[in-house]
Amino acid sequence: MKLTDSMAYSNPQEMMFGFAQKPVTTRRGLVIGGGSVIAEIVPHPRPGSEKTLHTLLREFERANGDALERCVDIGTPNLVLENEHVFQMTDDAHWGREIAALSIRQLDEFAEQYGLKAAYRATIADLRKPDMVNIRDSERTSKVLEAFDACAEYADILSIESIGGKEIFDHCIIRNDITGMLFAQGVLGSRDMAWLWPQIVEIADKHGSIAGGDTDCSQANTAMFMAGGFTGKALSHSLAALSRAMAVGNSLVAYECGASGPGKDCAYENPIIKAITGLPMSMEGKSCACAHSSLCGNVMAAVCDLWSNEAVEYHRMFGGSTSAVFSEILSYDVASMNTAIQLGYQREYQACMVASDRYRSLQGFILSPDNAWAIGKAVVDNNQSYYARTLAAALTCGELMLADPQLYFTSYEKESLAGYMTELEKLPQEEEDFIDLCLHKYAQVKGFLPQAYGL
Amino acid sequence: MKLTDSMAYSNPQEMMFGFAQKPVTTRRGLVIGGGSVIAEIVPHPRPGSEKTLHTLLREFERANGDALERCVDIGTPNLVLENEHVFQMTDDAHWGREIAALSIRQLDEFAEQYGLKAAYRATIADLRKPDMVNIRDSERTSKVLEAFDACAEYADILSIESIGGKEIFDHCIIRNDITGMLFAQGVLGSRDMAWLWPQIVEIADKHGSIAGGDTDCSQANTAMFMAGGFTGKALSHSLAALSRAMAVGNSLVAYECGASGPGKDCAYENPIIKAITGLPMSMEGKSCACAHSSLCGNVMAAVCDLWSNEAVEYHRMFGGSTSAVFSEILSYDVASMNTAIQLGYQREYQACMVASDRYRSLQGFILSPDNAWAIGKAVVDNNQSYYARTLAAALTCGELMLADPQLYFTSYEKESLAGYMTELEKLPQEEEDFIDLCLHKYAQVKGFLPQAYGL
Amino acid sequence: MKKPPHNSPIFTRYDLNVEDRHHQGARKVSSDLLLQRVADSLVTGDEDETCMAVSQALNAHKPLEIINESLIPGMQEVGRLWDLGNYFLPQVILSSDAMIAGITLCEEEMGHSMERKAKVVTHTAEGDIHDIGMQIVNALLRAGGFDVISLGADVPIEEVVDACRIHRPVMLTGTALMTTTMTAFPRIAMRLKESGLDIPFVCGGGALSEEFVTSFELGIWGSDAAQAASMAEDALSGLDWRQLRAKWNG
Amino acid sequence: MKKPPHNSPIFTRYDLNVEDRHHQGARKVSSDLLLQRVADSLVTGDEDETCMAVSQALNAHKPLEIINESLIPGMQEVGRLWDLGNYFLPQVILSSDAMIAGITLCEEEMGHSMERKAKVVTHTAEGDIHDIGMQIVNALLRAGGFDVISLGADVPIEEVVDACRIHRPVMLTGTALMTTTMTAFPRIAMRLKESGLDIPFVCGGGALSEEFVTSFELGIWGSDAAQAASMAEDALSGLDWRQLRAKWNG
Ligand code: B12
Ligand code: B12
Repeated sequence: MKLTDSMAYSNPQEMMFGFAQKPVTTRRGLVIGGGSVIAEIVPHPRPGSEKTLHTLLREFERANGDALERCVDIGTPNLVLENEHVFQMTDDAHWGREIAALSIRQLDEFAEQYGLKAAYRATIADLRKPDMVNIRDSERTSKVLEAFDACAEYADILSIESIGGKEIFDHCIIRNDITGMLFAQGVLGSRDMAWLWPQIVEIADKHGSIAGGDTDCSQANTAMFMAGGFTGKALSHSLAALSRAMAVGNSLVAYECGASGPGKDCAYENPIIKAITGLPMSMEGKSCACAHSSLCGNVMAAVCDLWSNEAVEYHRMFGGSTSAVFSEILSYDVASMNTAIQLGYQREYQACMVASDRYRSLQGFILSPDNAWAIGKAVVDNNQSYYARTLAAALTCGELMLADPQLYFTSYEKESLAGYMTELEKLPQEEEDFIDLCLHKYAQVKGFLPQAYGL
Repeated sequence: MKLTDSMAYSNPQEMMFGFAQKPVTTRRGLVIGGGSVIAEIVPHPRPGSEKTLHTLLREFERANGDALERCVDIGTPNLVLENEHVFQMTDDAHWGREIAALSIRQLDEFAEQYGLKAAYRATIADLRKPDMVNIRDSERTSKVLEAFDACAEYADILSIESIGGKEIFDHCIIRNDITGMLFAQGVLGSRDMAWLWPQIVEIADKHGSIAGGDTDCSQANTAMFMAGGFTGKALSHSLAALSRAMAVGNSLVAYECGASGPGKDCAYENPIIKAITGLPMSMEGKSCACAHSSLCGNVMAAVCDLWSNEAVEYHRMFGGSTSAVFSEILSYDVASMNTAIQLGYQREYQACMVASDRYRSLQGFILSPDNAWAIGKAVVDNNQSYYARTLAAALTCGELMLADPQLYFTSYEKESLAGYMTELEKLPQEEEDFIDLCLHKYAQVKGFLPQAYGL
Repeated sequence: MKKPPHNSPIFTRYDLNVEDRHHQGARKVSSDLLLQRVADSLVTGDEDETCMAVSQALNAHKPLEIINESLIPGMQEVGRLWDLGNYFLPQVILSSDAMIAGITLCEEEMGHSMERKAKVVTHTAEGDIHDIGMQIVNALLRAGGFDVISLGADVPIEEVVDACRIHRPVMLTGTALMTTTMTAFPRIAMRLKESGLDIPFVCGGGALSEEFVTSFELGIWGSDAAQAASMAEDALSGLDWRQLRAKWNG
Repeated sequence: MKKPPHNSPIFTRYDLNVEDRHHQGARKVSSDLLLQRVADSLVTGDEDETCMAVSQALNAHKPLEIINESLIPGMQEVGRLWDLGNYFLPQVILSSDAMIAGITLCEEEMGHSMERKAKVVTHTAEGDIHDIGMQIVNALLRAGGFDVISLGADVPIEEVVDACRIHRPVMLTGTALMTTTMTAFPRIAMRLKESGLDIPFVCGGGALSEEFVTSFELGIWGSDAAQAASMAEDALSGLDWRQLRAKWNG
């Protein structure tokens, strides 16, 4: 398959929240990326509720209902409701289907009764843990695909957080081994998506559902999460930033296989993906603090089309259930963005979001639209191979960080980054050579099965 | 005492978030209203933690610590930490003191270790429920004052949500009786504050603490809360809006008695108070959805100096404790506002906040800076008496709502508002006459004690 | 300051969308003009007018007739409009005030107070002064013809239990808006069980959740004050707490 | 796009504020050059260099000497720098990899494997594939000289209990990052009690709270993988789960 060789946007200034070059319309007529930002609420079931299908249905009925009700109560025009599968919903496709059917019924009731326009995204759980099963050929693999088929009947949008390369990544991330991370994200992850996504797209098309997109959550977010905040000592922030850039080589594959967006919220690489593809993207930032902390809470809104909370466990708060509370917070977040668009102040508003975080952290810096675009450009200019474009993304990311005098580093970060860059620069030209090098270097890693990636 | 007769701001365009005409500096050197917005986080203890002082101390130690840690982790420069007293902390001043002392120790540790600048606000619980005790002369009254004295030793800022007039208000709100609400908020509430606040200010001065301010939460927020959202059937939104306007006559008294701000977060009348006094105000909107829903989540930020979550019960979320999570959400909210100021885009940013809610609801409409200012003007232009200015606030509020063609009403709201207006217009000129009328009309209300208001 | 164009995708006024979806007036309750006038006054919630109408009607009708053929059916109309969503809370409260005033007049005429359906004890939790919810419950229960013994706000557990021992109500209600005060309810329920008082204990208030209330015996969760009267009717008709819970919760 | 002026009150880079607060290098562990070189290679976490240094040292020193006088003290230095906050996690993992490689060489020389301190069983909860936390714990325990039996991710309850029955570890650890999987831990604890295995069960992972873990017998909450080795030391020194909980929790 030919890899993407051009940018959808000829320059970063063209990118704006609420606007995608190729908007997507769901079967319920909700337009995403067509000129306004829409909230994406993600409730998560309470422990224990997964015991039986009955209790889990009841849990989602409550959580979904609270979100929809709150939207009506405060006047939110549109909503995307995402259910991230818990193990049981994918493990038994029947569960996934029943919950998707229920959610759709609820959406339609509210549309009918109030005129609320909404869509439902089903995110299947990727149970194929590489060090436990052959990700291309195992019972879990077929279960994942069955779950897609079951949910596609009802869901407006389909997604997954695929985990190809994870076994190598986990081994390397805690060893500061960027070569291995590049192999995991750029080569293994990409090859897995190239195998998985055509099947998802086919299922989606068959049922008239939308193949949304994927994320490198399993790798880049692990890095971001472990790097943590300013007191974190688990990982260098520069490694997390480079891992983010490398995530593009990976997530981009889903769209090259026919995914049409909206991309998955937790893919912090989405500003880069949007710059390349022009497809609508879901993003998350400050209002997903309920799910995890980040150093880029505002800048992530700069070019988003959907604005999400990632995940919040269903619980009571003084102001209602968490599902209602976060629907309200997201609703007002997007209301101010949409107002900016309506008033013609979107540039100024975007500038505030970006400048809030641009120099707060490395992650925020490289995800600022201009830098995101530049990394994307490096990706499409180096489309000889998955490896080549991922390496280019990492190198460009590093160069951008080193080039801006307003971006400060602790001495540890400075050393680390220098180290990663020299290591990357020493890597072979050709993908085959790199693969040989890695197959040898990581042969001993527990559970690594080259055949599972067609190697 | 002479009532305020002039506006601090000569026009609404001068009002901006982060800027107060009379900034306040805490004993720890935190400047409020001096050119940047600061987050105010309010954690609430879990049920059961109030059983012993030891467990409650532990609870606040965790909640406060999580907030401060998260601020350091994401780079929040400043913070105001508020503890709203639960019954026990005011009932036994020793508890209030110990918790204030603990909080201050935590603040100082973080200032020392990281350079985080923060302040601590102690909000004493007003236990003087008018229909249960003589609010001027009861054991509970002295306990409230003792609690102030105990906390003033340590707290940077003191506040209370006083409840004078509440017995009449509660009786009238559920009977659609605006005359009684005017009596409760404008006359009784004001007279109670005029009695209570000089004592609070004296205590604050004695200890070098700041007498922050009060709120008409007990009345206007009850109305707002009961009116609810677009599906609410408990109360008309126009009555809630008028009650908000009438809250000014009440809350303003605290500042006339020497309170210097920052005002209390839950006082949605604060935009009006700020227009009149020029003092820094704490406000809350979308990010206090954890405490209650509202139809003015964005507009409340338009002229705020502190930005609060009102209250969130301490619990774990995936992203950390609620205290950490909401500190992060508030931090990014204020970061974008402060960025707007730095970029010179604060007008555009403010316009987005206002236009998001201006026509969403009546509450949002009258709290938009221009309308807030106009209501304030009516208040100062009618300073003959508490009654006169409160009536003027209500009438002006009603006229403003009726005058704007872009503000739509359901037929029920239209009728209701018309009804309230005619009722208000029929009221007597003079305060004495109004008081006589009400003393007679509400003589039978359970627990109403005119002497408790010096009547 | 700039304003967004009309009908921009910033918010949707759903209240306007659903407006007069179900518009309906009150139905006629009596062919007798005097009795209908009483009913009308109730529907408009005009207490003074009700008193006048009732005194007039008393010239032509027996007090009990007025109660049964105009006051009660009139109030039922109000309840119906409220259930339909046409009436807002204050309208119901005012009507119930008016009805009670009217009934008082009739009772004076009869020389004895009319038979109430049954006793219900209401209270707000110890340490909690959030009692508006309870006040609404009181009004709606009275409107429903129940004899309401309200213990008020911040009521000690013992006082609640004693009141139940003395009055033997068909139902007990509790309101709590604070998670720190709601803990009184399971303790009350336990004490009632100990005293052999199996009284359905309907608990409501912002702090409560169905999970919490159904986690202790006797407890039934009330999400809306409007349910109180119907729940009391059920209790009166003999449903025990388990049956009430099965019907109203879950 | 506009940029804010430098040092504007938008954010504070606390990481720069506290930088090189406590800057310290590794301390010398041996006066013997060969042994010190081994230690240095550990401190830099260079596995190949460690192997070379060890093979060299083996010409002049007994394997056990090398282990006790350079590998272990060298690793202790690494631990100290990590505790000080000078070292980041990967540096510790790499050093521990290096140490294990070095020890393996010595063991080959000795012809038998060296005495480990004690056995520790680790696992990630049933249904949960979030095992990085566990992997970190494994590395740090090995670095601490413990014999780690890791059952991996998504481990059925029975398997955990059996492993404890067979290996009789001084400590069991569990990692769970999902609130839906952490529920396995109390059940494991119960089954251990039933089998009379009073093994301290240290539970960690993003989903867990101190409240939850200390709500069941045997449970001790671990907030940071770095605690695992010291906790195992305590268990080894004879502290039971109650004493461990008292020391590390609350
Ligand atoms: C108004 C109000 C007050 C007023 C109360 C006036 C009064 N007489 O009630 C005043 C100002 C006095 C007040 C004081 C305080 N308050 Co207050 N208050 C509120 C507020 C804003 C609205 C509550 C209200 O009136 N709701 C409207 C009524 C009608 O709702 P409701 O009672 O729930 O009833 C509805 C249903 O629940 C149901 N229902 C209720 N009871 C029953 C019973 C039956 C049988 C049935 C079927 C149904 C039913 O029917 C009603 C609808 O039809 C809430 C905000 C919130 N999020 O709840 C905070 C809130 C309840 N208060 C709070 C706090 C902390 C306080 C103070 C401690 C603050 C302080 N530091 O001073 C003090 C409390 C002192 C004390 N010991 O009680 C917190 C409680 C936190 C917690 N622990 O849970 C809240 C949640 C605010 C917050 N987000 O922090 N408060
Ligand atoms: C990386 C990640 C993944 C990776 C995991 C890769 C791996 N091998 O671990 C992948 C992509 C596979 C993944 C998958 C899923 N994930 Co995930 N994931 C995360 C993420 C972003 C980071 C977790 C992480 O690696 N943390 C870093 C490690 C080092 O932290 P840690 O394990 O807690 O360990 C630290 C301490 O806890 C302690 N510790 C841990 N164990 C022990 C033991 C002892 C003895 C001691 C002393 C200390 C200790 O030491 C460490 C620090 O030193 C979290 C986000 C979050 N907020 O946690 C979500 C998260 C955990 N995932 C979540 C979900 C829902 C999923 C999926 C279901 C998503 C889906 N629909 O596909 C699937 C799960 C499938 C399954 N059955 O497990 C949710 C869990 C929600 C819940 N129910 O609680 C989270 C919280 C994200 C969210 N906010 O929704 N995920």
